[in-house]
Amino acid sequence: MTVQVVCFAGLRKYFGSKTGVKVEVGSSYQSILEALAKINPEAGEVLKSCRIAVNEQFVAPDSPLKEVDTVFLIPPSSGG
Amino acid sequence: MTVQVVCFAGLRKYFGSKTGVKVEVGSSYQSILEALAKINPEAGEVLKSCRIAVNEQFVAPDSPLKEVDTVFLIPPSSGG
Amino acid sequence: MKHLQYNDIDYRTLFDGFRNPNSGAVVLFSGEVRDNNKGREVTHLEYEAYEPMADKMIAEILAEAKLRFKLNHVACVHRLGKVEISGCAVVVITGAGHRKEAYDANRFIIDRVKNEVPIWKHEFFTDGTSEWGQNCDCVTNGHEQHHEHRHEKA
Amino acid sequence: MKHLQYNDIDYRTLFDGFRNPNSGAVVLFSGEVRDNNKGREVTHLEYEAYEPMADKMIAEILAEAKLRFKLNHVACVHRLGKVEISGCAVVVITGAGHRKEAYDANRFIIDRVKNEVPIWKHEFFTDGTSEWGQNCDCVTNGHEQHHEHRHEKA
Repeated sequence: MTVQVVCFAGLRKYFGSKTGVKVEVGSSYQSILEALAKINPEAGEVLKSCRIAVNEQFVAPDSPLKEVDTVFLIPPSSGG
Repeated sequence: MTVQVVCFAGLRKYFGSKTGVKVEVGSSYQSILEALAKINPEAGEVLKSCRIAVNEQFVAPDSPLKEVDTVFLIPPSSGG
Repeated sequence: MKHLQYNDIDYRTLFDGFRNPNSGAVVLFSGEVRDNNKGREVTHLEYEAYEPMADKMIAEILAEAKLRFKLNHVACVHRLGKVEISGCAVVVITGAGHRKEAYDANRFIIDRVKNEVPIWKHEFFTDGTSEWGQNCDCVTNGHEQHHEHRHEKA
Repeated sequence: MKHLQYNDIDYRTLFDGFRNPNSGAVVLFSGEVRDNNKGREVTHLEYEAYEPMADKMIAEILAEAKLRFKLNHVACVHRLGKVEISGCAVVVITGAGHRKEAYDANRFIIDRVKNEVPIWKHEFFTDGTSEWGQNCDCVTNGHEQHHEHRHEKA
């Protein structure tokens, strides 16, 4: 299936504001990060420090992917 | 000799704003506190928590009394 | 959005709202934009957020702070968009009966906001370049389920 | 007198004076008058000081804080005379490059001012009585050459 990934801040230079990735049904959220690292290997390092949010909540990377259209890729915070 | 003692805050009810006490030449600042406790035994407890200042500096209670006219009796701080 | 805004933070009005006959101590923290960072001259910053989530997370952090500490009042506002040098990027205000709670809660809140809330700083330098900031120093508790990275002390 | 005044403390103007391109963190503490203390209803306070000595001691505490912590700016003003409920009795402002120094210095200063400086609080209660306050909680270092008393935690 295809999941839309919304990117913020420093991630946009690798993937733009939004990108679609193909992942297998039944896989974990981690597989989205892996798919993105294949699309752009330069982003591999920063992807290791990113979290994924769904419905404004962080999800555990190893939890099984639910039926979602869109996930939000959250790089490390740098507010304040 | 007679030393003038300036009192602040809660001490005024025992001694007024200023009182003269007689102390022996060569004694320590502590002797001023002792003389005051004799003048008004009710102040005995609070006097134990007071410091003495001379020329806007605290003096050690056991240091020898210098030639001063006036000392300032400083009860515990309660600012802020 | 209650905790995020694109216009200047009016900390004066926020602070005046903290007058409370039960509060003996009010602490205000203002995070401001420095003209330098790690040896490089900064011209200004721009803040971006995943807005609905950031707003919700700040509200949750404040609610947790009210539970943990004995606070009468609490507020936190973070700027978005362009912030000039010496401009206020974030304000945290805490009001409590005694000063220990007001200080501790204030610091708890700003540490959590800086480390956890999806807000990002884009730094612009005098040489014309720009960079997305990293400021996680991982000093806060409640830092689990997070990310791996090399720890760089602020 | 720079650090003591009989009129209202204008913390807004003080705070605005802290804008500094080197300061990433400004912390303001405001000590305010509560309408109750140890279970008794308070109508107002009056502060008295041994003025020249208190002013000098606050200046010394600020100078020490600037040395100990990396501060760009520091200020402390204490009210004297009558202060109403919710009125500001004392303000401490600290500006530093990073927040740890600004918080730590701020707390260092207010602890020292409350514990050591010859300023006294006269509390007036709703039942018409009044009492001279005691608020030394002896938590500060540098507390030697002082006084003996029973420690009562604030």
